[in-house]
Amino acid sequence: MVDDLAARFEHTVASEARIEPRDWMPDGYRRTLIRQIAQHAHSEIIGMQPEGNWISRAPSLRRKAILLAKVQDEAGHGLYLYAATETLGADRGELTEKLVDGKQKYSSIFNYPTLTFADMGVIGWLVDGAAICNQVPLCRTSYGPYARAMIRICKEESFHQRQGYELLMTMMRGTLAQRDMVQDAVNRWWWPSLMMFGPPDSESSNTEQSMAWRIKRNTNDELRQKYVDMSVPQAAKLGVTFPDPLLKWNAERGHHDFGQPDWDEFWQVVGGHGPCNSQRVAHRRKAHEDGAWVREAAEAHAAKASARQDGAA
Amino acid sequence: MVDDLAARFEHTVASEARIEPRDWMPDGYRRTLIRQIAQHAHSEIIGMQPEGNWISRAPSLRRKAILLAKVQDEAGHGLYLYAATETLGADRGELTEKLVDGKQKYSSIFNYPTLTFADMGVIGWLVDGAAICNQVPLCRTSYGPYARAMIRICKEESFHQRQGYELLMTMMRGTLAQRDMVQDAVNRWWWPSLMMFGPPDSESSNTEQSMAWRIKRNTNDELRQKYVDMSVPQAAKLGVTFPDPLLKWNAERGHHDFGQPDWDEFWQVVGGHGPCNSQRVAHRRKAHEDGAWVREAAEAHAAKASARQDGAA
Amino acid sequence: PADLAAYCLMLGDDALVLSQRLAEWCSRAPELEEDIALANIALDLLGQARLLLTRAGEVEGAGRDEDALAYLRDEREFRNVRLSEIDCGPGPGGDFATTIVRLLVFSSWKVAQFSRLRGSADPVVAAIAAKGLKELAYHRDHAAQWAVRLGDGTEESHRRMTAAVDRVWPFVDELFRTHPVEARLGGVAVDPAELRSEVDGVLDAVFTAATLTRPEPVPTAFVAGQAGRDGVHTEAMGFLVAEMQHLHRSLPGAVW
Amino acid sequence: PADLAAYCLMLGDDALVLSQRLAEWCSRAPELEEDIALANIALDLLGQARLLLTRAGEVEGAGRDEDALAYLRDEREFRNVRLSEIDCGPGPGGDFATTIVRLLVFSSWKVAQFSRLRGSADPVVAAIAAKGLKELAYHRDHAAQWAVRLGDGTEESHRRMTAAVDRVWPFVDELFRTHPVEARLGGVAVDPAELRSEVDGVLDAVFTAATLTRPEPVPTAFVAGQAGRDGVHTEAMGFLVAEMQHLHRSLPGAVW
Repeated sequence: MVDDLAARFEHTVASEARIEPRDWMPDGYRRTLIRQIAQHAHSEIIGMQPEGNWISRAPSLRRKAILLAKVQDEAGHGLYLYAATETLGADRGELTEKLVDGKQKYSSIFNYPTLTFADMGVIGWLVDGAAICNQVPLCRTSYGPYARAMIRICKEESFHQRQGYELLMTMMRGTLAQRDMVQDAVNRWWWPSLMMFGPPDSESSNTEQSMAWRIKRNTNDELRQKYVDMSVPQAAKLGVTFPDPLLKWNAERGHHDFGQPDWDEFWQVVGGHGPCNSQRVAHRRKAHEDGAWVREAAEAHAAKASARQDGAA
Repeated sequence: MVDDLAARFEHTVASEARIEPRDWMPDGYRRTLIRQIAQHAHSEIIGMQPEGNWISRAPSLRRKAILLAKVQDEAGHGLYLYAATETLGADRGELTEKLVDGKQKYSSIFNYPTLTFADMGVIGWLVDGAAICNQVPLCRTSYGPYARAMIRICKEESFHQRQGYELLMTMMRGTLAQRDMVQDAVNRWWWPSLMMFGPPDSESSNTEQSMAWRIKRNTNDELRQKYVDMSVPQAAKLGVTFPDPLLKWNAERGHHDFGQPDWDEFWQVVGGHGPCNSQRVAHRRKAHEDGAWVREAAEAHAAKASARQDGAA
Repeated sequence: PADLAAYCLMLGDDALVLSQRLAEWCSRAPELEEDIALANIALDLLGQARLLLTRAGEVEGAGRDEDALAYLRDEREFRNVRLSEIDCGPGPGGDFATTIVRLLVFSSWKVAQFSRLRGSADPVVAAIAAKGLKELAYHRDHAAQWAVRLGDGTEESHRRMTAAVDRVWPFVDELFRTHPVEARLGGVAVDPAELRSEVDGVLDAVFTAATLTRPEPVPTAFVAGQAGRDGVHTEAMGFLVAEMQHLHRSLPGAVW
Repeated sequence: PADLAAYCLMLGDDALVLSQRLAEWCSRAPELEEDIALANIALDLLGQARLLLTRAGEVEGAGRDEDALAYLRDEREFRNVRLSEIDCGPGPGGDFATTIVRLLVFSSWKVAQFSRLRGSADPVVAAIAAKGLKELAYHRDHAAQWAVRLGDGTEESHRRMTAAVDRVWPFVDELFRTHPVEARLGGVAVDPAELRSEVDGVLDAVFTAATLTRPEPVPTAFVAGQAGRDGVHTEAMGFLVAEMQHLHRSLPGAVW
């Protein structure tokens, strides 16, 4: 019986069809998916902070509106993704507890500080760009609700990426100080954005099973190469350079050669000692704890209201 | 016996000599003094807030240093004055409780907001100026510790007043925007500073006994007139006007005629509904409550340390 | 036209400043759904502010656009009521209850104002009001739902709502004071004194459902007759303006 | 001279930014005596900052005075260590314990630095160091006394001190990292790496008396090798700078 189910599951996955919530699935698949989707959801939620940091100081009302709407979209992405984990039997409250207790991770990129408004553009262009590279393949991932969430998210992310790039274009047409600000932001975010694809394949674990299950579809290095190839012409068009002396076109490979990020810094940040790790988690924990009385009151009121309705009925 | 003591007290006061802490004094004298000095102490402490409001935003480092030192002096004045109440048997902790519970008052002027940096100058010139007018006579008040505290305080207040006036002079020599800022601040603070002398004598109570005890030495209207006469030439020198169409020199009286402040506004503010009353008291209460654990820890540590010393001895 | 420009600034600053305050909740709300809702409300108000400031600049005719008005005026030139600027949280200035009570009062008042402004003799103001009214009615309903949930929720939430009402109420009376500019703009502007009974009615209904007591407004003193509409604000306003404007002012001539 | 100017900015910004933070306590301290003491320390640091920024401007030779340097640089141009800028309270960013732990670490480090700088080849820096050293030693002793009182006070104060150490410690390692400017300025500057054992000794003694455990510094990551000394700050810094500079920037050409 289980063998039948397992065979059907394998077949569905191998034929690039979708697993749906009511279908049988192996426990490992379920657990891996919950962890992966939850981390993605957490990343959206924590990712609100570095950009939220500039809403109150946005330099024009139009940019303020764009930024606020973008951060709001991230909250929305978090919601879809938590909903996807719930189709797998996870509990959003528990996942949130794991986040605020530091027991589940989120994308390390959000442990870097946003220091100027140009960072808003560069996060759109480079960070959202890297996220899209990572996520586009997941639109064809084997788990239906996740794939559908990713389709919607990728669409919105592309929109954000264009907005970020447009901000940078505008700034590059502005004053010298603005152009310097853009280049400075690119210098600070380039390496962390390369780190978003994870460690080199040689040091990455767990990839094989995830590839087989079609919940990961490319290796870290493949995606990183694709991202670099995509970003170089965009940088040229913008008029900025990447802070990598080794970066150059390799006609033979048909790809760009490039240097390696500082993997020590990467592991330091992953290990909880990035520039903003404690701040990000403390911020989320505070919001969660400060809101506890509100959530309790809403529940208490709902219970009262339904008791009154029962009484009236 | 008590008659003897009372007679000696009356004689001391009438001869303009000083009553000292160990001398006999009537209960009413003690109570009135404690209340008056405490209110004065509270005013110094609450008065730190409207000026403290601009320390972080002071427009030059020199002005930042001057302002910080001034607010620090106000804390010092508060300390001397609380110490004077302690010579009368009052407890500083209890007086603080009365302040933060809204049971004792402080000078109503501090319930107005400071809206521009020119307010720092105008508070020095007009508000400290009015305070000095009120306080100079108290340097000869009958209670020794109070009189000595007032001498020291008046000296420092005069220094602050000169600094405030100097800031305004500098600003008046600056840009048009700065001159407008000074005039605007004068417009906002002139009437409240006239209110600092209290309601018109016709509506003021309790004055007679305090005059006899030499803890009040002039009527409200006398001091207000003196203040107006003093301030008019200073305003002319500065190049600003007071927002009072009735203000003009009366050669016959040898004094300036002037209009009346909006006494309804005055009573509204005294009654607790000024622009900043709740804010000021809440600010002080929060500082007091947030500091409770520190004061407790300091006591606990002192007790431990002295126990250790006793054990060692 | 000076009066009309001033009036548009009053309306625009009300929206701009409250939008700035609500956006402070971004990433700090009690739950994700509410983070989204508060951001939505802040966005609506920001949209209204942009239209109104743009209109103020057009009428003024001195070439100031929405950004010049938002970023290059000093605190004393902002014309919003003090209710929109006070710090109602997040942070030590308030909490979610205070934010809800302020939003409830503000949006109930604005609904009454904007529903009349749809008939303004200024066609642009009338159009902005017609569009904004739907948004504001949603804001009011959202705040009312929370007020009921929190007022009639737990003991703690009821206590917090009571404290929130105490915090907000001193700034309510100002909403209904007629400013000389409003008095002179009959047909274009709405006299806020006329809004009182409608707003009281709405608040009474919500407070009853929320098992809360609506206090009578005890007015907070003006300064020689001036308050928010004359640029005489609370001390919180200067910090809000400093944070909002610093970057814009730091890069004169920049293009965004 | 570019290096010397940069070095004076580093030292000056350390003092300026911590002074700004400490002045936030004004009217908010746990008792009046401490309000006065913290204001005093803030004033001392402000005085040091003014001398050092003035020296930086002289050496640079581009006509910038202390105010041009304090008010017209952007966040990315400030050279202070991150320890001086983090929010240690009052307010939700910290509490009195956090303020004391930061002050203890900062002033112990500065005492070690300034005592060596008295022998700097730059006579102005040497003179500023000689004058500042006495002040800093007082700050350190004041912080140490509080650290002992609070560490060895009540259960709550001990708990708060432990949390304060956790909050502050990630920013300690940066204090001892040699910056290229410092490396190039032998004889003029002090190599901060040399200060570590002296500072550790002071902190060990205080922590022991305070019944606290001194953690090993776990460095907070730099950004591609850069941190406070290169203008790569924490996110708190931008808000501090905005508040500090807004008025000055709002009135170009004004005289104060």
